[in-house]
This record gives sequence, structure tokens and C-alpha cells, in this order.
Amino acid sequence: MEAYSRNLDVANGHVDLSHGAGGRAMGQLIEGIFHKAFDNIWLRAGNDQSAFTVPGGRMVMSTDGYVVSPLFFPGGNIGSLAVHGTINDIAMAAARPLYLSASFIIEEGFPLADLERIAESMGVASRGAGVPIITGDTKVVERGKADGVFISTSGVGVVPDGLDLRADAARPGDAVILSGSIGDHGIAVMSKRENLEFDAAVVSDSAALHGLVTAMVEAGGRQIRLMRDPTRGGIAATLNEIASQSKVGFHIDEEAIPVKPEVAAACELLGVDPLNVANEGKLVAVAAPEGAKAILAAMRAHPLGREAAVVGHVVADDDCFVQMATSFGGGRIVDWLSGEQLPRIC
Amino acid sequence: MEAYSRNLDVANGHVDLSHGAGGRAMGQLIEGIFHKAFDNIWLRAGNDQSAFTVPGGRMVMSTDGYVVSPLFFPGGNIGSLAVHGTINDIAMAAARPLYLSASFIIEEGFPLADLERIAESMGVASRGAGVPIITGDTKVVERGKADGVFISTSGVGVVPDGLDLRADAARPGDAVILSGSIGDHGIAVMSKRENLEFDAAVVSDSAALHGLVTAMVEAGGRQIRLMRDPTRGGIAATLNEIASQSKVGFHIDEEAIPVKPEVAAACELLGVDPLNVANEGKLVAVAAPEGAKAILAAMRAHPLGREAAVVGHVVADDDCFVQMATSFGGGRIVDWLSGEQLPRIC
Amino acid sequence: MCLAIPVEVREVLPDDMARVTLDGVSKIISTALINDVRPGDYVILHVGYALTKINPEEAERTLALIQEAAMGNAT
Amino acid sequence: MCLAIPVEVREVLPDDMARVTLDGVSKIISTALINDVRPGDYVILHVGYALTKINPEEAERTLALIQEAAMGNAT
Amino acid sequence: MKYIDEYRNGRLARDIARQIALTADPARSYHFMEFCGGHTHVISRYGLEDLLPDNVRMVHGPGCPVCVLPIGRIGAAIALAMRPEITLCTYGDLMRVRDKNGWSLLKAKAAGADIRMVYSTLDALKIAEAEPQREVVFFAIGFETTTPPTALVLKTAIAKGLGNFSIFCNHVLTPAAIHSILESPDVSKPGTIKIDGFIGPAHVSAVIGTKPYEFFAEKFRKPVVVAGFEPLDVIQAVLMLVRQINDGRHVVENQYIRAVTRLGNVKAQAEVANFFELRESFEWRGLGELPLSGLRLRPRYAAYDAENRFSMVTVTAEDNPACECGSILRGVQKPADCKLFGRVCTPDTPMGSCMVSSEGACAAHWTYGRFRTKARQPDAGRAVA
Amino acid sequence: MKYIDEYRNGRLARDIARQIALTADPARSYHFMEFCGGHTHVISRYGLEDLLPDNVRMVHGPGCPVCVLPIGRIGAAIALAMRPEITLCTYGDLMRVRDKNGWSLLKAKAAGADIRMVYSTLDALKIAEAEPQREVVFFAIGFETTTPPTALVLKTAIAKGLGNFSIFCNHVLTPAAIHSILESPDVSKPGTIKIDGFIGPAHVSAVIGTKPYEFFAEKFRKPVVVAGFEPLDVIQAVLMLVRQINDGRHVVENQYIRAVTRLGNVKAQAEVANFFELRESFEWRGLGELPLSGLRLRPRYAAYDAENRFSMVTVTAEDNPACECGSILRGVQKPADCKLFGRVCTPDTPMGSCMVSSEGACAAHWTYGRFRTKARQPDAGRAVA
Ligand code: SF4
Ligand code: SF4
Ligand SMILES: [Mg+2]
Ligand SMILES: [Mg+2]
Ligand SMILES: [Mg+2]
Ligand SMILES: [Mg+2]
Ligand SMILES: [Mg+2]
Ligand SMILES: [Mg+2]
Ligand SMILES: [Mg+2]
Ligand SMILES: [Mg+2]
Ligand SMILES: [Mg+2]
Ligand SMILES: [Mg+2]
Repeated sequence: MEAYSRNLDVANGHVDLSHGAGGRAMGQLIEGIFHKAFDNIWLRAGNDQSAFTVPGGRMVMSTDGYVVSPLFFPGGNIGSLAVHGTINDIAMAAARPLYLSASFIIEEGFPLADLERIAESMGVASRGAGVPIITGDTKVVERGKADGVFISTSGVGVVPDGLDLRADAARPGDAVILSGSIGDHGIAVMSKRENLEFDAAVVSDSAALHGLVTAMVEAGGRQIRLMRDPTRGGIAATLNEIASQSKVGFHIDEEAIPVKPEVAAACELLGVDPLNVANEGKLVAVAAPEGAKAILAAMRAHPLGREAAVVGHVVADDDCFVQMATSFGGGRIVDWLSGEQLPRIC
Repeated sequence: MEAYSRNLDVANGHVDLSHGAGGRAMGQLIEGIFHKAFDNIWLRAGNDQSAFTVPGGRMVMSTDGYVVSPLFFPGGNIGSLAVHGTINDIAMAAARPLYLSASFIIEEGFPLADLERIAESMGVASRGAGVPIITGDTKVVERGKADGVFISTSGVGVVPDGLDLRADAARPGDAVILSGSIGDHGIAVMSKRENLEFDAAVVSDSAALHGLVTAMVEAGGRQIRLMRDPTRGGIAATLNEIASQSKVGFHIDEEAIPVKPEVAAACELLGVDPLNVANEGKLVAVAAPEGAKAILAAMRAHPLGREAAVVGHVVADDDCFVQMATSFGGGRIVDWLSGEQLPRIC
Repeated sequence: MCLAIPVEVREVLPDDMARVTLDGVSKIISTALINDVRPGDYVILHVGYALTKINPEEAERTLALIQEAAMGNAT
Repeated sequence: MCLAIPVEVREVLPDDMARVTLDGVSKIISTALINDVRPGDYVILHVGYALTKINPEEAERTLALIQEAAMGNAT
Repeated sequence: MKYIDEYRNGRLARDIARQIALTADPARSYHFMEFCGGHTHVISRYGLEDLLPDNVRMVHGPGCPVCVLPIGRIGAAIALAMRPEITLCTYGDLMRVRDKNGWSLLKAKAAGADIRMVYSTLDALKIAEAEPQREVVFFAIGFETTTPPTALVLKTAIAKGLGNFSIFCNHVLTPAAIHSILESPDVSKPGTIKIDGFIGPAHVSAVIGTKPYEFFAEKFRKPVVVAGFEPLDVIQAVLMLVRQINDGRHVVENQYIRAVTRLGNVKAQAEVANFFELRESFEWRGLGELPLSGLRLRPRYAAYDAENRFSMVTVTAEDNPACECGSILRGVQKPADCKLFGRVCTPDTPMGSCMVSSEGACAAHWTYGRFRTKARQPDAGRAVA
Repeated sequence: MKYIDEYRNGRLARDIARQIALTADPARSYHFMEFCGGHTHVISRYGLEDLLPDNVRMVHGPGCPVCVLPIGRIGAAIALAMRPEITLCTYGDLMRVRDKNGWSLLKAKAAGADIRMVYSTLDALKIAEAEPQREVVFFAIGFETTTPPTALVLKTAIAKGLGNFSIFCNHVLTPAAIHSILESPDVSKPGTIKIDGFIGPAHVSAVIGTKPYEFFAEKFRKPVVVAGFEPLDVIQAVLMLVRQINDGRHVVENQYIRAVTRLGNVKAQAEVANFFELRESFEWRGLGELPLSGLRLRPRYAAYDAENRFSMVTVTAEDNPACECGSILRGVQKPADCKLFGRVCTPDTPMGSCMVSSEGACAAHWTYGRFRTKARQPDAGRAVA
């Protein structure tokens, strides 16, 4: 006698505490939403962990928590973001992402319809990237103890032989390559924030970059010193991080950095600098000067790197300054953002 | 000129939104608390992912989110739990856990001192288990949008050659081995819940089981059909899960299942069945009958398996019933818990 | 119905409250529904209240009756 | 101080409000501090309020003056 | 655990069961109703039915306050809890009970209602004191055992002058329900199972004593044994009932002499009498309207009566017509006789009162005993001893 | 972006800079104070200082309302926000400013205070309407530009009869501050840098017009050019100032004719006058008490004045004595002259007003320009063009 369960009322139902209690309701939620959306043999095996075979050699592992607010934004949602973001952190090691895990922390009362939409986006993103979500976990917390849903994804990948990208590998003279226009993700999300409300035709750039990275590695893998995806804190934070880890400085050319007009406009409106705004489908690569041209050409031939450009180069600098030549011919420092609090008046 | 930062005021300070904003304050929090507590070469490399070398073959990956309330309980805290729990899910595949990742979602206002205590417990647990936390992530959400701190850990491990444990592998006649007394973790946590408040000398059994598993594998690896750690939902949930995945039934002997007197007493007080209470340092193994004796002996020789016992066996049953012979000589079904809501009156 | 169990009173507290234990598990409960509570008393605990005291002699007698019944002696 | 930028009024709304845009970015603001707002007007926006209108002729004239200055002609 | 463990001795239980088999007249059958869900739970949990001879059968009664709560009153509580100013405090048992729309307090909480699970009435009072801007309503259910704590909290709230605390009273009375079962035409109809005696709940009698059963033991000539909730208590009570039947007696006997007296807890009774009065009639899910079977707050405490204070409306709702709870609660049918059992009706998706709480007859059979129904068919597994 | 992009033309800027170099008298130096932090920001952000000839130097003034807010008033706001009944609404700029104990609104929020960042005074009003049980206080700061929105929200709150809304007023006046700088003994002391002219903030003048500067342009014989906030606006203003100096003129000129008139926004001025009155004196962080330099609510609106309504207490507190803000704000020193700059004083750990907001002189130098200080030393890097 199989236990009968009422179907999940996805259209009108909410996540309640029983969906996290380890009983049948939880199994039903996981089956009816996550397994259905992610659909693969690993999840179907129903273990607490999932197994796979690797060839041996260097691997990488990464994790990120996603707490974006609002959960849905132009160009994606927390689910697609959680897939792309972790794939990208794997890809930034020049690794080929293999598998993902996903841990959900859901607030009591969260609409099942929204959860399904998020899970479906994850399924689409993961299949699109060819990186399956092979294991997961679901917790439900009381109303007021989370913010809708939080997702932590982790991923593993394999590093092609002979590649070893390191945060401290940038050398004076190296080229700094940016894969495309900046600020799209952050502005798309901010445009939907309750307290900032504005409308902008800006769509998050959220995308999985491992295909672009593969193209770059083929064109000049050994010439790539390191890569970073400029997420929280924007390219300003990324460049400063690299500068201090590699103990070098950067000279960047403002005019070489692509910014979409709508993004620039929204930045004006909010009084923020696009250099500080988050991206979710862009990368910054530091490459040996002799490899920059080939890498750049390979990037431009890839759909996610069409606007790629050399935006500056590495200099020796004990102060690890990231300096930028402005479009005026003046110079300025590009600093970390000191924890910007929006909205501002001045 | 290195940027000057005030030291983290760990004794009196709170996590604020700037600690999650991707700027210097965040770097300081991660350095001053997590890197310090986890202390290893991978984290020190400062990448968005961490690299390691594997021999090749079968690997496993697992993830779990930890949302325990209260965060500190007798015998551990959310941090040690997050390390042990994921190690155990890896170990349940008979795999040797290699590396962990940790993703923190922290509520604005969380005391830095508590965060440090949690991180230190994770460091101790991870070093104790020989499984380093090699990569992580930190997010801060506004007050009222989380519950202190949530941690999601993921882990990877390697499966010894020739072992392939599967949820559907239980066969009629197989022995069911339990590694020790049940209910300790759940009761330890409940004893500190605000609305249940009682005092019990019960300590969580939270522990990393991979050492025990190694001993079991050495004693009779090929005879182990599958293993599970009976966490949420207790051994009742675990046995029912296995029963329905393997399409078998279980016959369990109540008197063979060890329950500590304090745990039994607390269960009486709360009106719960220890079979439904969570464990965090116990495992249930299903083993071919010919291997059970050797495996049991190996378990009993290990500190975490001293009370190990054969508690029943697998039977053919299309209904996948988990039946238990009570200490009265009667029989009953052991069912999933239908989302127990505590406290109850009847 | 009516989850209720025997617990031992360990400490009589102000405001008709008492600390009770059950095999090392202890809890604060109300004794406002019963009279003359003393440490060492056993009471029946239900939803945080002591409902009545256990009479130790009658408990002994019950066990004796059960033993007899098991041996086939009429009660 | 005083982050403020020129935006174009697209729609005049009830209660002294208006929808304004800046290169495709649009926002609802208050126009209670100025008079006679019309679609097509450019206003200076500060903390959600239009502070004043932009005079297009003067803007032209400023640009001309800047051009002249760049060429070395005294203003 | 003193006063617990000694009553859980399996060997003694088997010995007594053997005596029951020896004592019971093989030429007849014995049907005893354990009124109380607590007994139903113990019987199922310890598999006591396996110990009893085939001609001594237990019939599961309606003694679970969660099961018998009419779904209309759950609906009313949900509607109240959805009001923004209300904080509804409830024992955890009620969280999963569904109203006629399939809603439950659990779902209402998920949808935004402020619902708090409490262990004790004192916890509800603490909430009312700590949050004076909230209207705190205690959702009171339970038999005579659970009523005195409600009376006491009301007393304290009044003493403290708490203006934001009230009670949604659903307290019901045990003897009234047993009386009604015995008077049901079903039970007395020829050809249906007759009930030969009752096991009465010790915890109720800890408050009310054994005396209230004397009237109908006499009137209906049915023996009643008030018994404790450990398995040896229950099996001893069965033996006591078999002996009364064999002896042709029909009196109220007290198995739980260790805590139950003939008159019960007079102090507690007085507290209850001070604050509550009988309702003319109250609906019991599965049994229908039963006269003089429920309590309400006395009119002088109307300000603390949530039904009055918030003009609560209870819409009567019927269970699925195929649900056999009514017959099951009268001992006329067994859970597995119901067409819905285990198919659309399970503890996750209860269709009738007997499936609502783990103490309901159907839920207990599902949770602990359903392999037995199966065992009647060929090839099905059985638990080993 | 119309009216923005055309004023950001780098080629034109370089051309004008070349004209400035040609126009400026090589035999003398020119020191111009941009009063406003917005101008400081633009100068640093676009590296305008690199374009100017060595003998034309910018001095960064005190024109940032966040920077000049006395830390005692931050402390008072924090103390108010920590009261459980209070919801403090603030522009994001104020969140990181530290009081004398190192506390900030950011930390107070983390410690449990109910602090909400708003974009507009209207947002604060919405909160007060939506949460009538909360005392909603708007933490008002800003120069003349930001005052009219505060006046309007007060008007609306009164019209709506909102009893739970009030304002903590910290609005200050631009001309008063410039006046005080010119009167400071420091500035007139021989041997210190003299200020030869001022760039006035266009957004303030959009409200007050250019007229208020006429008095001290005349009195102190200093030219003033009211300029916009795009880089071409600023560089054109510098050229205009150089020309006035060369010509021996000292008048108020309007570079921002596209939105500023001599009389300003009369409607906005009237709204402000209706609700606010001059304080006899107000403390400016880094400058000290300045007479007639700040506004408060008129007595008839005392009920809406948080200082009055909550008996707020402001304890005066001194910055680190090594902090050179006072001199910097008067143009007497430069950020890098301060011993604390970049060592213990950074935007993450500001010790004085000039480091508090990204518009402060020290913060702008740290954030955008600190490589320049370095560049004076051998071997340091320089940005490429
Ligand atoms: S199985 Fe369900 S529907 Fe059938 S009698 Fe029991 S409770 Fe009613
Ligand atoms: S660097 Fe800091 S301490 Fe020094 S003057 Fe500037 S603000 Fe004051
Ligand atoms: Mg990562
Ligand atoms: Mg990342
Ligand atoms: Mg899990
Ligand atoms: Mg929330
Ligand atoms: Mg990254
Ligand atoms: Mg897991
Ligand atoms: Mg787990
Ligand atoms: Mg990260
Ligand atoms: Mg919280
Ligand atoms: Mg597990």
C-alpha cells in the first residue's frame, strides 16, 4: 500500500514547515519541484551524495551563497544566478566545470509557484551549461527567519593539464582583458529594489562563462596568468584584489571599458560608479603580453566576449594602486568601494 | 600605502551590512575569523575556488544546509555540525572525504564573538577529521532576513576501488546494523529550544563517521550494500527511505536499539519516539548476511561504534513496511513522522 | 489523549512552581492545581501542570496485583 | 554635495508627480517645487524632487561659450 | 523512569495475556472499547493486539480531542488567525488538522498568520504580556485533563488585568461521549458488534475521579475499568474487564489506584467550575452533536471568550461521505473497512477525524498496524518476535 | 544623456585647460576653492587637477553636508534610533559616519536599531503612514538644495495629520559657511595660502539663486563663479575665475545659466521660509560654531521637531586633535599634509570630517588622487594617458 499524498498545489500553495521536516511532504517537494526541474540520473539515484568518475589530475571546488533581493530581476532570478555564479568561479581557474550541488534554505510561506520558477531556471541554466546539479538539500525555516529563499551552490571542475592560474601571478607588463560591458547585473537588480524603484531596460548579464574560457584556453591557455569574475564590488574590487594579491599595480584606460548607455544613465541617477557595480557574466583576465592578442581574438569570436577589450596593463607598484586614465586625460585611483549605502544624496 | 583598518572588535562587535559588501570590511571579516579558524594553504591562496589533485576514479559530492536553532547546543554548534554532517554524507558512500567548502549567510547584528566561536568549532572539527575547508563564501543579509547564521557545506570524497553503494541495493536477508544509541542530537537541541525548555544531561552525538566507515570497509567493504546517517526524521525516516528505494521491507527488533536513559526520558516528556529523533553521529548499514559479523566486530572496535548492533534484517515486502517487534513481543510499523509539530498535548 | 507522565518533584519554587525531574531530565512546572507539594513527591505532569500526586503505596500494590495476575491469581 | 541630474519629463501625473527619464531609465518624481511642468521639459532631479527646469537656450549658449573658450576666445 | 519502566515489562505482559487467554471463555467473544486515543496509541505502539487471544478484541474510541474537533471550528480558528491583529497560540497537535478547504493552521502560518505553538497555557500568557499590542488568543482543546490548566491561565490573566488575552474554548467531556456511544442506535442494532466494556482514561480520572462512570456502568450494565497508559496497565485492565464479564459484574473498577481516586482532584474541579459552564450541545467530529458534552466560558468572562470577543463564526462542514469514522468510533467498523483508508486517507491527507491525530483509530492503524490488514492476505510479511 | 554627455568632452576640457595655462599669469599663482564636495568629487573623479597648470590650484571646501555634520549630532541620532519605539529614516550617506565612540548608524542598525535608508523624504512619509504604531523620524541633512524636500514633506505630514512623524533637522546654509571661511584668521594670516576665488555650487543656486554671493564677493573682493557639476562646467568656471583675477574683477558670475538664475526658485524658498527659521549658531564639523549657518523648525511646528519631541541631547565632541580638517577646509593645508591621512584615517576609518563622505577633501584625495602624493616621490607609478 503506497502512501497516498495530495499533489503539490504549485499554483496556489506555500512552502510550510512540514516541507522541511524530513517526512513525506519534504520528499514530495523535492521530487515535485527540484528533481523535476533538474532531471538527471544522479538525483534519481536518491542518495545523500552523488558519485561520478574523474580522470585524475587537478580539480577545483568552489561555493557561493546567493541572497539576491529581489529574487526575480530582469534577465534572471536567484536560481539561474546560483548556477552561473558557481560555474564561473570554477571556470575562473580555467577549469571545466563538471557538477554542481545546490542547498536551499526556504522561508515558510514562500510560494510554491515561485520556487518552481526558480528551480526551472536552474534546470535550464544547468542544462544550457552542460553542468548538472547532482545533489542537493532543502531546509525550511520559520517565517521571518529568511528572505524567501537562499541558495548555496557548490561546484567541482577539472583543470586542463599544465594550467595553474593563481591570484598572485600578475606581472608588470601583462595585459588586462575585460570580456564585455560592465554593471548590467547590478543595475538590473537595483532597478527592482523597493527603495530605489526605477525602470530601466537593463538586463542582467548573468551567464555561464566556461565556454568563453575554453575558447580563451585554446587560444592561449599558458599565457593566461589569472582570471576573475567581477561580481560583488565590480571590476574595481576585482582589480584591487588582484593588485594586492599579486603585489602589482594596474593602469587602466577608462575609455576602453564598455558601459551600456542605460547602465551609465542608471549609475548617474543613483550616484554610483559602474566600476563598483556587480557583473555576473563578465570576466577579467590578466594575460602575458605576448598572448593577449590571440586571447582577445578568441574572446571576440565567442558570443559572450564580443565586446572584449584590453582595458589596461599591469605595472610594478608597491602601493598596489589601480590607476585609471580618465577620458579627460587625467588620472585617478580606482578604489574598493567603502561599503556603499544606497540611496545617497551626495 | 596599505589601507589601515581598525581591528575587528570580536569581543563586542556585530556583523553589519558592510561585512557583506565586497569591500575591505568583508575581507577583514573573512581573514580575521574564517581564515584564522580554518587556517590552511588553500584559503591562503585567496582564489574564488581552490584546487587539489585527485588520483582519478569514482568520486562523490554532497551538500547540506544547516539551520539549527539554537545555534549552540550541548555537544556542539552549527559549525561543528556543518562539518560533521557533510563529511558523513560523503562517508555514507564509503568514500574518503577529501575537502569541504562552506557558505555562510549571516544576519546583520550577529555577534562577532559567536561567529568566531562557530568558525573555531568548524576549524577544530575539520582538522580533527583531516578534511580541510578549502573554499568559502560570506553573505550578510538585513536583520530579520535570516536567523543568526546559516551554513551550507559541500564536500567531495573518493570512493575506494570496487565499492559502489546504492540506495536500491538492500536485499532480503541482509542485516541492518546501527552504530550506536539513537536520539542524542535531536534531544540535545530540543533541550535548548525556547518553547520546550527542559534540562537534560544529553549531549549531541555530532561526530565525523568516516573513520568508522574506513574500519567497516576494511572489515568487509564488499559486503556493505549501503549506508545512511539517520539525521532529520531519525532512523524511522532512514529505514523507510531505504525500504522504498530498495523495494524491500525491514524487520527490526526494538530491544536491540540502544537508547540512552536520559534520551528516553526526554522523549517521554515530549511525547516523541526516539526512532523519529535526529542523530548526527550515527549510521545505519545494510550488509550482506555473510559480512555482518566482521563488519560489526570492526565497528565495535572503533570508538564511534562501541554500541553497534544488528538491529534487524531486510525482508521481501511489496509494501515496503518497516516492521518492528516490540519489547512486548507484539509488532508494529515504524512509519515516517508526518511532520511532527512540537509541543503536543496528546 | 492527554500526554501525561510521572515526574519527581526536586524543588518547590515560589508562585506554585516546582522543578521536577525524569531520569535526569529536569523542567519547571506549575503545581497550582495540587496541594502540599514536597520534594520527593511524584506527580503526573500534563501540559506544564501537575495534575495529581502519585500514591507510592498504591503503586506498589498495583505492581503486586500485576505480578499476581501474571501468575494467574485472581485479583 | 547634492547629487542632482537633468532628466526629461515624459508624463505629468496627478498630485504634482511626473514620470521622468534619463536615457531609457525612468522614474517617478515629485514636481511640487516647480511650476508649469510639461512633457519634454528637462528638470534637475534631487532626492526625488525636481528643483528647477533647464533652459534649453541657455544650455546651447553655455556649450557655445565652452567651444569658444576652448578655442581661446574670451567669453 | 520510576512509575513508567516497571509497567513496560514485556514478559509480565505476555504472562498476563496468557492469563487472559485462559480466563476468556472460548465460546464467546469480548469487545472492549478503549475510549481514549492514548490507550489506542499504547495498544498500537506496543502491538498489544498481537498478544491478546483472537476472541478478545479492542475497539478504538473517540477519545482524542484533536480528532473530534469539528472541522468548522478549525476553520473558524484559521479565519481568526488570519486577522492581522491576532496571535493564535496552540498546542502543536492542532497544526496539521485540515478544514473543509484543505487548509490547516500550518498552512495559515505559512500564508502569514501569526500562529505560535505553545507547551503550556502559561506560555500563551507570557506572549500576551510581552506583546501588549497583539490580541493573543489561546486555542483551547482537550478533555477534563486539559481543562484545569485553561481555567488557571484565565484566572491569572484576570488577576493581571490582561486586556489582550482570550480563549477559544473547545474543551469537551469524556463521560458524555461514552454515554452517547452507548445510546447510539448503531451500537444497539442487532448484527453489529456490541461493546462489552470500557477502558476509561486514567488522566481524565486523575481530575474527575472514577465516580462519573458509575451512572452509566449501572444504566447500561457495562463494566468500566479506569486504566493507566503503560502497556501493563492496559493489559491488566483487559483482564479485569474479562473477569467482570465472566463474573456477570458491571462496575467501575480503578486499575490506576496509584493516582486516581473515586472523587478526583477537587481543587482542579473547582477551578474549572468557576470559569466554565456546560454547553447545551457541542459537535464532535465523527459523532455529531452531543448534548451536554462541551464547555464554554461563563457569561461573566465573556470578554475573555474569543468566540464572543471576535464574533467568531463556525460553519458546520461534513466529512467525506465515504468516511466511516462514525461507525469506527462506535466500534461498529474497523479502519481497514473504510474504502478511503490508505488510499486517499492517510495521516498526511486525513479525510476524517480518525486519521487526524496519531491517536485516532485510523491513524494508529496506519502508523503502527497496517501490516496486520495485509497479513490476512497470502504472502505478506509479518514481524518476527 | 542630454545635458550631461556634452559637458564631459575630454578634448574640449584639454583645450580649455590649455587656454587656462595660456591665460594664467606665470608670475603668480591662483588658488580657487570649490566650496562644494560635488565639485571636489568631479575634480578628483576626472583627474582635472592633472589638466590644470601648476600655478592654478584647487582648494577643497567644506561643502559636504555629511562631512560637516557634528559627530555629536550623529551620536544623538544613534541614541534616538536605539529607542525601541523609533524608526529613523536617513539618506544612505549618513550610515557610515562614526560618533565619538566609533559607533555609526550602520552599527546601530546591526545592534538592533530600526533604521531605514530612504531615497526621498516621501519614502519616510510612506513609512510613517504604513506603520502608525512607530515613531518615524526623518534625519534631515543637506544644504539649501535638500531643504525644500524636507519642507514639503513636513507640509504633507501636517496636511495628513500624521502624528507619528517628525524631523531631526540638520539643514545648513552655504553662504554662511563661505563667509566664515573668508573671515577666519587663518585664511587672512600672512604666509598661508590665500584663496583667490570661489566656485559656487550650481545645485544650491538652483534654489537660492546667485544673489546671496554678491554681498561677500563685494565685501571680500573675491570673484565667485557658480558652476555646474560636469567637468567642462568646472574647468570653464576655473577659466572664468582666472580671467576675473587677471581683469581685477570680483563679481558673481553664473556659469550654470542653463538652470540657475539670480533669484533662484522662489517657490521652493517660500516653502522653506514657511517651515524653517535661522538658528543663532550651528556647529560645523571641522569649522566649529558658525553664526546664522543652520536652520531649525519654526516653533509652531515644535511637535514635528524630533529634537523637541524626544528631548534629544547633543553632546559636543572633538575630532582627533591631530586632524587637520579645519585647515584643509579653509584651504590652509592639503589632505596629505595631515599626519593621520592614510595611516589611521581612511574612508573605512575616518578620523575627521574630510574623510567621512566620498565628497570630503581627504576622502576624495584618498579614493581618487592619492597616487599623486606618492608621485612626488621617486619610482612611484603614474597612470598612462
Ligand atoms: S480511513 Fe479516513 S476516511 Fe476512512 S474512516 Fe478513517 S478517517 Fe474516515
Ligand atoms: S586625513 Fe583624516 S584626520 Fe587628517 S585631516 Fe583628513 S579627515 Fe582629518
Ligand atoms: Mg565562490
Ligand atoms: Mg562567485
Ligand atoms: Mg541533506
Ligand atoms: Mg521576510
Ligand atoms: Mg568570483
Ligand atoms: Mg547531503
Ligand atoms: Mg546530511
Ligand atoms: Mg564567493
Ligand atoms: Mg531573527
Ligand atoms: Mg545523510
